[in-house]
Amino acid sequence: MFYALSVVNLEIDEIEISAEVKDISDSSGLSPWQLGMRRFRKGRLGVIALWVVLFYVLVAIFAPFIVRLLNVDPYALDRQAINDFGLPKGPLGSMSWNHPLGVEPGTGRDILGRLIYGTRLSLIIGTVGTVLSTTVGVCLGIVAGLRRGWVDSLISRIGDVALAFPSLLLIIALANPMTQRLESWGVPKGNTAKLTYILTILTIFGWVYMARLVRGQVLSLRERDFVEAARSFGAGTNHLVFKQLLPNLWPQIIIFVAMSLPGYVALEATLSFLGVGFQAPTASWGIMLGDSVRYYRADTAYLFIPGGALLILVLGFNLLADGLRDAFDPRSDRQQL
Amino acid sequence: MKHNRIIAAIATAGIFLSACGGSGMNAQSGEESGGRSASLDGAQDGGTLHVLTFQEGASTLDPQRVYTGAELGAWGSTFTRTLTSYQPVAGEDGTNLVADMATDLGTASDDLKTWTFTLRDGLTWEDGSEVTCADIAYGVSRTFAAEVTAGEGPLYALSYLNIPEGDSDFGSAYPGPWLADEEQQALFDAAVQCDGQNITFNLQVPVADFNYTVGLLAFAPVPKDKDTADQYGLAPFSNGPFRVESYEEGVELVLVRNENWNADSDPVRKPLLDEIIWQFGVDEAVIDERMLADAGEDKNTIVYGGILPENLQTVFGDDSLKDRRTDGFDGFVSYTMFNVETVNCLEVRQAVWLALDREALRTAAGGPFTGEFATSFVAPLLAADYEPAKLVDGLNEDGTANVEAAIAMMEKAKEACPDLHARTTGEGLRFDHPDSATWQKNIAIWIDSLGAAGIKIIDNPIEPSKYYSSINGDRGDLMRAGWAADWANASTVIPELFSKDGGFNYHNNEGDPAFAAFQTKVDEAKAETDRSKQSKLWKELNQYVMDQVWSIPGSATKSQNLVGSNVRGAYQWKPFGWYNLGAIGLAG
Amino acid sequence: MFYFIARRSFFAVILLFVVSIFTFWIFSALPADPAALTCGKNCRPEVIEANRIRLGYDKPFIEQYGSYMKGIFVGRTYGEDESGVHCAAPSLGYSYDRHECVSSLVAKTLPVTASIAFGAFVLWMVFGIALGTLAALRRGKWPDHFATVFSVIGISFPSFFLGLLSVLFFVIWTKILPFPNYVGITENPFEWFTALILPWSVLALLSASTYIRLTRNGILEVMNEEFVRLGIAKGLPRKKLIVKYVLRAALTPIATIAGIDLAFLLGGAIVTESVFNLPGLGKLTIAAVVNSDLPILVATTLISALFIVVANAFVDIMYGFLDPRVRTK
Amino acid sequence: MNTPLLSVRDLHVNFGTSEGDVQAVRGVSFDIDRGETLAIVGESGSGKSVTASAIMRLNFGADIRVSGSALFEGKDILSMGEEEVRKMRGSDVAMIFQDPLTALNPFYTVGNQISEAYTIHHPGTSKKELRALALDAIEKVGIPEPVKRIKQYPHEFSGGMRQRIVIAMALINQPKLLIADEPTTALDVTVQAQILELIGVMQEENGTAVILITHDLGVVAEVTERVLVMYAGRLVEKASVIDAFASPTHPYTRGLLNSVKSLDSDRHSRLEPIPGIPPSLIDLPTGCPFHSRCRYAASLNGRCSTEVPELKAVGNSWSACHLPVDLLAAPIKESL
Repeated sequence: MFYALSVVNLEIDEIEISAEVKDISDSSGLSPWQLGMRRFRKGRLGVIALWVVLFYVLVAIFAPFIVRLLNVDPYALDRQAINDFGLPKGPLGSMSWNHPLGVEPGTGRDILGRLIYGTRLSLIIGTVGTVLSTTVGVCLGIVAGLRRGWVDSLISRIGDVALAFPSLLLIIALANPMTQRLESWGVPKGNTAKLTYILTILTIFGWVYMARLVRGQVLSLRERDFVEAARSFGAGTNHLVFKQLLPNLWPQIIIFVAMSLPGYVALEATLSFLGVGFQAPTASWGIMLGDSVRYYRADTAYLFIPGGALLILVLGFNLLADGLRDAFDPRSDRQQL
Repeated sequence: MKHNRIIAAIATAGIFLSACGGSGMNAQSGEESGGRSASLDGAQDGGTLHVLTFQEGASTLDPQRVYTGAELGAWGSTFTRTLTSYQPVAGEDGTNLVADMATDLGTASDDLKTWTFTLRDGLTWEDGSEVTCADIAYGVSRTFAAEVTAGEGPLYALSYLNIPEGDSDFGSAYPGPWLADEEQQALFDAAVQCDGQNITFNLQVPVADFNYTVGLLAFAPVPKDKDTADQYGLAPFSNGPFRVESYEEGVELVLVRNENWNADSDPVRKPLLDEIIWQFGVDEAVIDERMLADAGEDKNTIVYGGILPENLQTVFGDDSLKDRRTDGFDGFVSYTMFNVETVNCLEVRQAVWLALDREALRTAAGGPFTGEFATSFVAPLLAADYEPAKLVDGLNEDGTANVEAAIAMMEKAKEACPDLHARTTGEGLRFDHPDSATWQKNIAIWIDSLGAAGIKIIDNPIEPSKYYSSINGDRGDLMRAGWAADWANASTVIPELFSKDGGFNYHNNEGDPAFAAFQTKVDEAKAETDRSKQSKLWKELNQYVMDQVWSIPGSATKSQNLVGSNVRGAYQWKPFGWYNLGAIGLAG
Repeated sequence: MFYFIARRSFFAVILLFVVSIFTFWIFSALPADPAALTCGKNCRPEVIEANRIRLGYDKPFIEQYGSYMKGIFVGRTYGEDESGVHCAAPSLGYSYDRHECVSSLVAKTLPVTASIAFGAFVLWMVFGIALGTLAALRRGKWPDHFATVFSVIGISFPSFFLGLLSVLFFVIWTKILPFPNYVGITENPFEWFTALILPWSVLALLSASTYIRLTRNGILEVMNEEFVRLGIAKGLPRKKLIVKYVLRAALTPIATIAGIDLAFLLGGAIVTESVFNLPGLGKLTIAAVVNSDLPILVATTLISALFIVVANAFVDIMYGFLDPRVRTK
Repeated sequence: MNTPLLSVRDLHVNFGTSEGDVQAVRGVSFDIDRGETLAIVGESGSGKSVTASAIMRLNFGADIRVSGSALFEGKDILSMGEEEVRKMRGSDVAMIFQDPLTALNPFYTVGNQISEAYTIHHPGTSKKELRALALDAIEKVGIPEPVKRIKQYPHEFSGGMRQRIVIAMALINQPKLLIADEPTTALDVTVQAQILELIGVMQEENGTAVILITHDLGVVAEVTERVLVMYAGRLVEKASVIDAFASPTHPYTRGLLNSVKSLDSDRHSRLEPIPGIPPSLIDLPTGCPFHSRCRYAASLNGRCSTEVPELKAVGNSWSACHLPVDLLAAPIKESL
């Protein structure tokens, strides 16, 4: 008697414990997305980080409202809060009910108000920068993966070139002249042009990793049965991309976005610190930090407040990214020697 | 850390102040001379002096390019001697002109168009060779070489020497020593003649104080065979008591004693130190911290760049620092220029002035220590030509805004110049300023205080390094600036800032109805040989400018410094607004 | 293998060529007029024009690129009359702002950056790999928790903020360290060391955070590999298993990432050099940005790109030596 | 009667995950004699691989609990010290894994890895001797040109060749027990037979006992003597191969066999997949784990969903089912 291979229920049994667990969970009939979210909710730190980040986002969105509610106008000068030498009168940068986080030396502008408005700039750069570079990366990655051939080569080579540049150096070096160039092209002068510049150059340097990741995924996905099957049914490229490929790429994209965000958020501050950031009267964390350095002996609170706000936000994003990665990339659930 | 915030704003210029103003000092910030550290008591021979600065480097060491007050004094007292220089003493006498390489203060012809100086015997370069008249002539000729000196230094050689106009880059017939053919060189050689130890300057205009002019380093000698053109500033050849051992921007400048300097030929300099080390790019906060701590090497240290506003209270509140600190006018006046062509309405200009909260601006900069509200474009230390002008009616003396007066003035402007009034209250006036941390705050104050009177401001920050080249071309409605006299005559102030040929006139004011009368009077004042009559004219012209509000005066600025406890002879040298570097000694 | 090296090197050269053309093009297309910046306050348009010709900015872009490239190999003289300045090969341009050949500026600043980069590199590799390994081997125990917390905080710290805090704490408040004042290692090794210890630590702490994660995750991943299980099933002693099986496999890819990170740093630790006032390539770059000194910016961009491209090629080739799968394919 | 080589009693393996506690193995007991071949079959997640790992003490992880006993030559592996286990691994008990492609260390030559397997348990062996041993081992498993091949790296070998190398490595210390965890699953069909044959030959040569873990009933039929069938972490049937195939007693075993095509039958028998899916090991159903898929469960008035069935003798086999013995022993063709 000689039996052939099994047909239906018996599949390759994976040794990996986590894989078995995955199989078990798969049996619950949840999509990878739902599964990931379920796992994410179980990671306490990730959830806390999410709330922290959400808090910042809400603060940014409702900045004008919050500022009015708390009566902390970021642009109003308060001569009474500073002494004749321009330094905050009270301790800790003149913290008081009127100015919960103290005032800016020199002008007496409210630090809390400026902090709240500064959240906007940092988050705009962080989110828009990430969304742009991710979108471009995903699109180019899909195109490269689907088209292959010379299109793929071209995109990959352009990526090589982009990665060969020292990005931070170029961002700094081109900041002023490129901003002027944008202004000469009709982009509104000042911070709009600067923002446009920063977002553009972040995209130029930021898309490559995402594109490579997506291209790899697409190449391996297209070998998989369901894509082949869809093809054999005559599915169009659109259907393929939006119904078949993208849903499978979501976890990767989410993780990538979460990991890129913190770096971009901190960038605004770094640029302003190096003197190529935004311009007054915009309230920005970077401007505050750059300014605070001049006062860090007499008004240490002024350095720590925007620095702390920045650190907490970046930390929040990083923990969120960790949480998402652990949730969507179960390989991180591993064994121990 | 600070390099990005340096304001390239204050015009760099040597200053000469004939008298020390004690006027109008307020209680919080009295003039302080530096006490023990200003005298040479206990100073010994030798030692290494350290100079800390947040700046990334010297602006230049090239004598024909340097135009910064402190640097003119520092290089002049150490490695670049000129025909004349200033008496190396504290106080008023520091502004006395003395013969340096020349045997006396020079001889002028009756028409003041020919000046002759005789060189001392025994003048030497750092390699022991003799400093000749030809070296001085060559040095002066370098100013003409636009492709090398690029107009960074003062251009008096161009405007004074009797060389016809021509098609060189500076508009002279003489294009400098490198590009000149024999014919062109002959033009220069005729203007600057050498005869043994005598050097004669032939001028195209009468200049009564040309012997002050030759005290500028632009008239210093350069040995032709050592000239490295554009790179000369990296290693200039010394004829003074110190020589440049090494210079690296962003790192340090090391000056050591020049063994070939002949003390007998130099009646001015009495060097004590062995070595002077400038350390560049040190964080300002760290500098203050080190100076306050006064430990180790920092006892032998002086600072170039002042004290951070946040530390002024500490420094001046502590009596134990009395012997180490100085506080005084630095000779500059800061001001805000109107583009008179676009803001062609006196009422609007006056309204802006009335509405501006100068007190808030000064507080933002650090309060009364940073200066006093200016009442003249001539600094108070230039006592001969200084006289507080009568300012616009209604201006608050404490510097705060007079909003009601400003609003009333705007009402008048509405009738006098409805178009400009509409633009001022609608779109707003464009304000050009260097983009710096200080100005990010200043502009907020401008916007806030003018806004109270209904005047709008369009903020136009410009990269600091490009500020002057930018407003040279495209000018806004308002531009900030600062200026100090080149020597003790308001001829280096009022005409420079407001007249037709003024090298620093950004006002576009030639079309103003009031301009013609002004220019006539300036010409008259320049030609006036009677110094007291001339002073009177300068004072009247200052009042005239104030009345026209072509510019809004800001502050007559002051600077404060703290030196290490071993430092001696570090006095504020009036002509340059900083120490006489070469005269400093160390105790203990 | 030879073919592989040749191919990789050729690719690197092509990449460098493209990068250099692109760099040159973007800087020459900028609205910043390098000639205008050569002029002082008393500037006249004629002076700008003269200097434009002198520095070659009047020529078409391709010609400028050509003379620049030629200058790298044979040197170049700026200006035609006697006041012209000669920069010996490799000439990287002339900084009119600093009155120096860019190559000599680079020669002065590169050793500083190299000191920072290599010191920090050694520190962060040792620290990052040690802590990462410990965390992976003690997974779920306190070393792992410590490493995780440490690395997430480290990654989150903006470098300039950490730099400022370290100066504030070690230099200004506690005065444990003197303010970094760089001197060459040949001049005074001790001062060199004390000047760099803080910047090294700050850079190392930040990068180590990444390497802790890379190492930890790499090791955990390798531990899950079948060949490691087989190693255990063979009865390999733990120590041998970790070194020969786990670390060898986990650290090989990390070594390659490290090579590229080092190259990025060699192009100028911009933020660190600014915070600690170290006269390296990064600070040269920042000063050039402030002064709009384009020749320096072109040169530092090219040098950084060179480091990155060379490091990439080098790392690929090294990978061939380290991993037999690449070598013998 | 001799004591068995390995005697597993009441083995439980639990591991905690973020989803909850996974009960991978629940009370498995079996014996294996010297030289005997035993198969453990079951679907994915049935706990068969976990059982094998537990015998080798290869289960690790943050939160894993193993209980019960596994007496190897009278000594309990599960309570041995680390060093003792290490010495046992590879010398007394060897293991072959499923995927030969990843089982070899890619950074070292196969010669290195084979001789390493020997020298771990025989320290101080000379290099020359090791080389000779490795050559011999490689030759024995049928790899041509051994002199050249031992200097090569794993990626230069095909999957089948690599599995041969793994086998050579496993047998170089002449172990008393070989655990082969799906040794052929990842290989081509033609290679599978060769590898199984090789295991058989080597087993005979060395007198090694083999535990063969597989989901492949074909393999079971070919090489083993006794079969353990696992379902959801439990043993559901213990039988000789002949009994298991000829007269399977447990409904699950019957279902398994029904879902496999018989090659020797002339007619095309209809394939009958078992309806439903295996239960989650985290959220196990009460009673018999198979009851939700069992077509007889309804006939027992809910007993299957409340009471866990114990193994009971059914003829020569043992079966864990609540159905009466006579029904379980009934021939397969009858319409149960």
